[in-house]
Amino acid sequence: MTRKLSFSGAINEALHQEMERDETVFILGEDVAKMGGDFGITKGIWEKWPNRAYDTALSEQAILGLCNGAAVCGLKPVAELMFADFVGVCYDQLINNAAKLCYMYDGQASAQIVVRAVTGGGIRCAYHHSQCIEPWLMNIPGLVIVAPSNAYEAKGLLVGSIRNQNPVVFLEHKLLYNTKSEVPEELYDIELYKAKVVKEGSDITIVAAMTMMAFAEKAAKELEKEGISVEIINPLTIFPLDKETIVDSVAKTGRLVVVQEGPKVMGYAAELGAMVVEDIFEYLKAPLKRVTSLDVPVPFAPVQEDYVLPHYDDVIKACHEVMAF
Amino acid sequence: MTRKLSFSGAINEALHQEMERDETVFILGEDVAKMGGDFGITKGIWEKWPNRAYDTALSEQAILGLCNGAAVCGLKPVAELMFADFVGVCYDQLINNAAKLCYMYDGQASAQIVVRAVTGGGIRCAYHHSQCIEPWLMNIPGLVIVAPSNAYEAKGLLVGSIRNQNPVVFLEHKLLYNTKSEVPEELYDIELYKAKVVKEGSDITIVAAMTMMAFAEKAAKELEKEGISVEIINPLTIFPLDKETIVDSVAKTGRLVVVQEGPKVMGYAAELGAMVVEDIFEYLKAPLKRVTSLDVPVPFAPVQEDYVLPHYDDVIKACHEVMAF
Amino acid sequence: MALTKDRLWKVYRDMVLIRRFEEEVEKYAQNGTIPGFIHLSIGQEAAQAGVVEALKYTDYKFPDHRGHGAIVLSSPQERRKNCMSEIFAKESGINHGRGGSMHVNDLEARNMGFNGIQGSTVVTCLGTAFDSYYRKANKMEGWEADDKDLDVTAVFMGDGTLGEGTCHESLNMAATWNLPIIYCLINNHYAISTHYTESHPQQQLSTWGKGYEVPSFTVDGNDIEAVIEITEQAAERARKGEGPTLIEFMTYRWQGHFSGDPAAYRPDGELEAWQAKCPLLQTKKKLMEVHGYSEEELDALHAEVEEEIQGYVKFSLESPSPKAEDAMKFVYMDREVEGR
Amino acid sequence: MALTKDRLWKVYRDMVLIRRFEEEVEKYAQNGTIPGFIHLSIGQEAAQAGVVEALKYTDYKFPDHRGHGAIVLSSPQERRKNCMSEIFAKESGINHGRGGSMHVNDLEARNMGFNGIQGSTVVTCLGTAFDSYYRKANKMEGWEADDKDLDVTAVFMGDGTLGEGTCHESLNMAATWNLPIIYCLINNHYAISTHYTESHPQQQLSTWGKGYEVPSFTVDGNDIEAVIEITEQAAERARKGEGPTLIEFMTYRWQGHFSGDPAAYRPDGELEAWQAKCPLLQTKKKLMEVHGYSEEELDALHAEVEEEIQGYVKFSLESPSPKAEDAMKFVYMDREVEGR
Ligand SMILES: Cc1ncc(C[n+]2csc(CCOP(=O)(O)OP(=O)(O)O)c2C)c(N)n1
Ligand SMILES: Cc1ncc(C[n+]2csc(CCOP(=O)(O)OP(=O)(O)O)c2C)c(N)n1
Ligand SMILES: [Mg+2]
Ligand SMILES: [Mg+2]
Repeated sequence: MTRKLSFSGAINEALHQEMERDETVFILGEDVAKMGGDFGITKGIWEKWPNRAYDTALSEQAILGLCNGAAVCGLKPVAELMFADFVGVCYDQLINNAAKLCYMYDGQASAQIVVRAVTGGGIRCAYHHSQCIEPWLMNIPGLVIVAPSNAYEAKGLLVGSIRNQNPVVFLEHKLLYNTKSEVPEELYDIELYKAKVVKEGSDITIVAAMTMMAFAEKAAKELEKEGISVEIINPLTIFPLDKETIVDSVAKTGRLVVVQEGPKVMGYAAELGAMVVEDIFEYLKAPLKRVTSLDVPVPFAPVQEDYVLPHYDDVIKACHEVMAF
Repeated sequence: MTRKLSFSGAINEALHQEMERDETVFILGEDVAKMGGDFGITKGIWEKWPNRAYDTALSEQAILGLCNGAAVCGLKPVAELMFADFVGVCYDQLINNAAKLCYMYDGQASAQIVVRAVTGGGIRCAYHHSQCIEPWLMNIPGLVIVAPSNAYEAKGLLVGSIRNQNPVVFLEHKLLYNTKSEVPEELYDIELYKAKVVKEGSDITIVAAMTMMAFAEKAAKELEKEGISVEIINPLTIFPLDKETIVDSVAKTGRLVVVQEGPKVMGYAAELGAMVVEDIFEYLKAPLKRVTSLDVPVPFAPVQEDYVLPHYDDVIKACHEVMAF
Repeated sequence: MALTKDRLWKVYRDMVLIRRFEEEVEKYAQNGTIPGFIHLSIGQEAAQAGVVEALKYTDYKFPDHRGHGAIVLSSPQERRKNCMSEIFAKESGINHGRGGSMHVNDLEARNMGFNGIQGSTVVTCLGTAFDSYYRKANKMEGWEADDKDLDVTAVFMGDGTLGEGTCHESLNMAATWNLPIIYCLINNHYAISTHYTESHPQQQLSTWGKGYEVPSFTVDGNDIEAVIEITEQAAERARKGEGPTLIEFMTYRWQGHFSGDPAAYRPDGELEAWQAKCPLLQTKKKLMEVHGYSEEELDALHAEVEEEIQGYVKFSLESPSPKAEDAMKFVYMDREVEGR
Repeated sequence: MALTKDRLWKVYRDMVLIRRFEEEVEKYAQNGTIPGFIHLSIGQEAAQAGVVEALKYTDYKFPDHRGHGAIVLSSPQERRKNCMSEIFAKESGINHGRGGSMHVNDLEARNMGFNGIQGSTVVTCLGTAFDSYYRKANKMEGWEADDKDLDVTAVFMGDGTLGEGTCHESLNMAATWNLPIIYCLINNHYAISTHYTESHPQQQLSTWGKGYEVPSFTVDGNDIEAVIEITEQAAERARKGEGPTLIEFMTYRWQGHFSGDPAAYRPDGELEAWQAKCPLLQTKKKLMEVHGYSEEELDALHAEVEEEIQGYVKFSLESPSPKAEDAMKFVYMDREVEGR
């Protein structure tokens, strides 16, 4: 029997175990070493390997630059961005350096780096500490974006990300840190680029990731009672998307509802919608529905943040609408 | 009768005339003053107003930061990014500062700035001087992105952008600089947020912007000969999109082909596709077609760059396919 | 430079106000009334009160994330309670509760607010400094006189924040153009858990400014008289168009990084040593020993501040929350965004 | 420090090679054979040849956008022609023509290439410097010995590029951790049209490095002996773990910013004054006057270089273009991307 472990514990364990196995893996970032991370995710690493955990200055460009250069030499850096929103200040290093290094080096080397980024809203931290950043990066061939929704996935996907030869932005939703699930004690990795069919169904495909998976699962149960059969897909690797799994599912159900935390406009739901209307138009039975945040910065006041973030009821409503179409 | 003017001349004239009219408008950027800009767009301004044209260091964050702060005080900065790709190094100032200032200041002030950015491929300058950046910014409520396709639009839209109260990223495609069209001598502005129906038609809606407009117009003529009636829409303001005009058109034709220079994945064509399958699914007669670049960095070798960028033939092919569906 | 008796009294009151403001904020953050993250400035009152004291109401102030002190002192008396109720996420908040602790701004008072991305305001401040520089150079309305002073911009930035590339771009540009900026580098020794000597090579961070040939100083940030003196000198230079100044204020935050952080990374005794250097305590001593104020007079001051602060708290607690739909306002200045 | 006769002869040949390389590139850029933008380093040969000379083959080199000289000298003899054919966009190019003038890299020779975003390599270089630092600290295979030298990283950056925030973040981190980096600041006086004194506050840009308490020097970048001496000293410190050095090389580019730029922004006579200080001319004079080389010996050297360069050109012209479909390769290391 496997134990239950929290999402944050699972990430911590993945780091410990993979660092034990591979001496080229190291961590760096603001307060990741002596303090063990602002969210406590890197606890115990510096104590075990004082030369493999580096507290840095507030210099995100330097952090990512160092990662890129070190990776080319064969090291495997795992950097932490305390909040994913800070991608803004080191965006160039991600999109014009990490993402293009393999291409620029003509396959002789690549930026095998992991950037762990704490993402999402819900903790009343307003505009600059609450954003979902995946759409900012999804137009950039060469990048990989991974987004676990529970502790089991978090451990396996982080290991898979460290071993992946490309630059991976690993999204950790802050509201998931304390959630628990069964996690094997031994080291394992989950393959990247593969979406997970969380639940099979025949009437509607719901695609959701991270915290939105909870909405999807709850909705599936509720709708099941009404005789609506929902298939749930978790992309896990948000970019590049596992087109085949998603398209096959929608070809089967004919209906697509995407639940996504970030703003609606140009969220990844847009790419999913375009994908199906392009590739399997003839199988579609109903319009796409996107259940998302409203198109505004995330405000501080709890009543306003709650108003802006996606509402569970809207998932149900969207599903009813596509069924009624 | 109006004269013919080049795209670059039209932008230059817009700056001169609007600066004449409004003393709060000024320009800044790398080599924009004494040299008149790397592409010569800001010629003659420093000579006329030496205190209203500023050559800066290579400090894009400082340039945009200064714009944001100055705008709050009531000045109207027009900054130049020599290549739009450099948005990477000042991304944070655009997305987390400019885009959110009005919201953060609760409507008391906003970042009324224009960032002119030289965009697109085709001049054999490889990965970092050839990109289309609009998708990097379209998930950020608060921003405005404007993209003229000819000299007439360039002049009017730049004036409209300077007068617009929000942060505007004004895209200038480098391949358009030498193209000419009729441009009124007097100062005029074109309203933002309004797409232009370039040509009416009934069978297919082609949406295209900037250099891709030429593909659309040529294709429309060619298809007309076969009896296929094409409606062409130029968004002009790429973000926020003029949903109504586009959706109305596709509701009428039932077929959407988007021609977009940047990579396919998460390009703005994705949002257009999602929009129609969400809002007017019942009117769609055929799948979405996206004619775009391939999903790779833009390579240097001419044969490879040409391979990667959108091909005109693919526009025709896409139109035939949606008609045959 | 010693302050006059009255002025020292006034700034002492300012510091007591900050201290009590922060203590109340902490209390309501701890009991869950105030949502979100809170960064407290207890222990750093002198650097905030002193800088604001040295500036004019019309000078631009960019507080940092640990900036409640500078924020509340920048606003006039009648709006200070709204600064607190902003932190409480209330409709009466100075930004209607949409910003909270990290985003309290009062444009009328030229408190330009903070941006949650460290180092961002360090470049935004170039623009406010540029404004009068530009208006004067172009002899715009109200700026025709050759001897008219520029408006000063003061930007607060922590020792950790100095790691950001924006700091370099900003100081480089400000120094090249002689922009009227005071870089107020609050060296409280830590960036979260990281001591400044672990993330910067300099013994004193003011050395950094010298690399730009900018007047750069390190002063005791807990000595309100020293803070005011050096800031006034910097402001004077800035107003006259003589360019920026970098001032490193040595100080210490008593609390952890955020309200609730146990701050286990600090060596034993360090906090106590700094508490002994409390800026309030030092000033109080001077008021009594040098200027002859009595214990009763000080008690009266404390009581007065207490009443004021309790007024803010009551106001904050009693104010209603903002309307949810108001979250849709002002995404754009000139167009609506679709709500629910 | 005067170089030995042989070594000065060798580096003179290196400089002649750069000069002739650049002249040929210019010719084929002007006649349209070479596509894209070309930045030429004519006039700056000493700083490039000298830095490469002072380094080992196994040291990391990050050329800048004006870096053909450092690039071609970094590669071993047999791959130098492939550096040129890369610029010609040919399949035989060292990166199969996908990179061009701005992106010629030879990882085997630890020429790490340029990134078109100015200031980007200035942070990437932290990573190559970190590599041996990390391996040694962790006593990884081959790095067990306490006295083993670190690998040095040299990064070229222009006076204009110093404006980027990355420069600050990089020097700050390198100085804090004592990373083995040499910041080779090529001050050729201009960033496109902007003179360095118009965009930076310092009289000499090396002053900037002093703000980080980093050994910082300004030297005559046209004096190859001075370049080699200072770089060797910096490399020695870096290898021993004593940290980074900043060296400002004063020099001048004879051409405009890019091949074709008329460079109208330069005052009359400035170019001519610098041409009189030509690094090749100076060295040739020394070779003849101090070391007694004859006109004939020098002619022979020039003829030898000429033959070599003509070989590169012929090779470049005759090589076929890459396959169009190869543009799809290596977007990811481990997965294909859909082509046409
Ligand atoms: C770009 C960016 N990086 C990191 C953070 C997270 N962060 C917020 S405050 C802080 C420490 C700041 O330290 P310092 O500047 O010394 O200010 P202090 O907290 O000591 O007042 C960090 C790392 C941030 N908000 N923005
Ligand atoms: C981030 C960024 N900003 C601007 C540019 C455009 N640009 C390329 S080279 C250059 C001037 C560089 O000057 P300097 O560093 O002095 O090098 P030099 O050309 O003199 O060798 C500029 C502005 C760029 N490539 N990247
Ligand atoms: Mg601090
Ligand atoms: Mg230069």
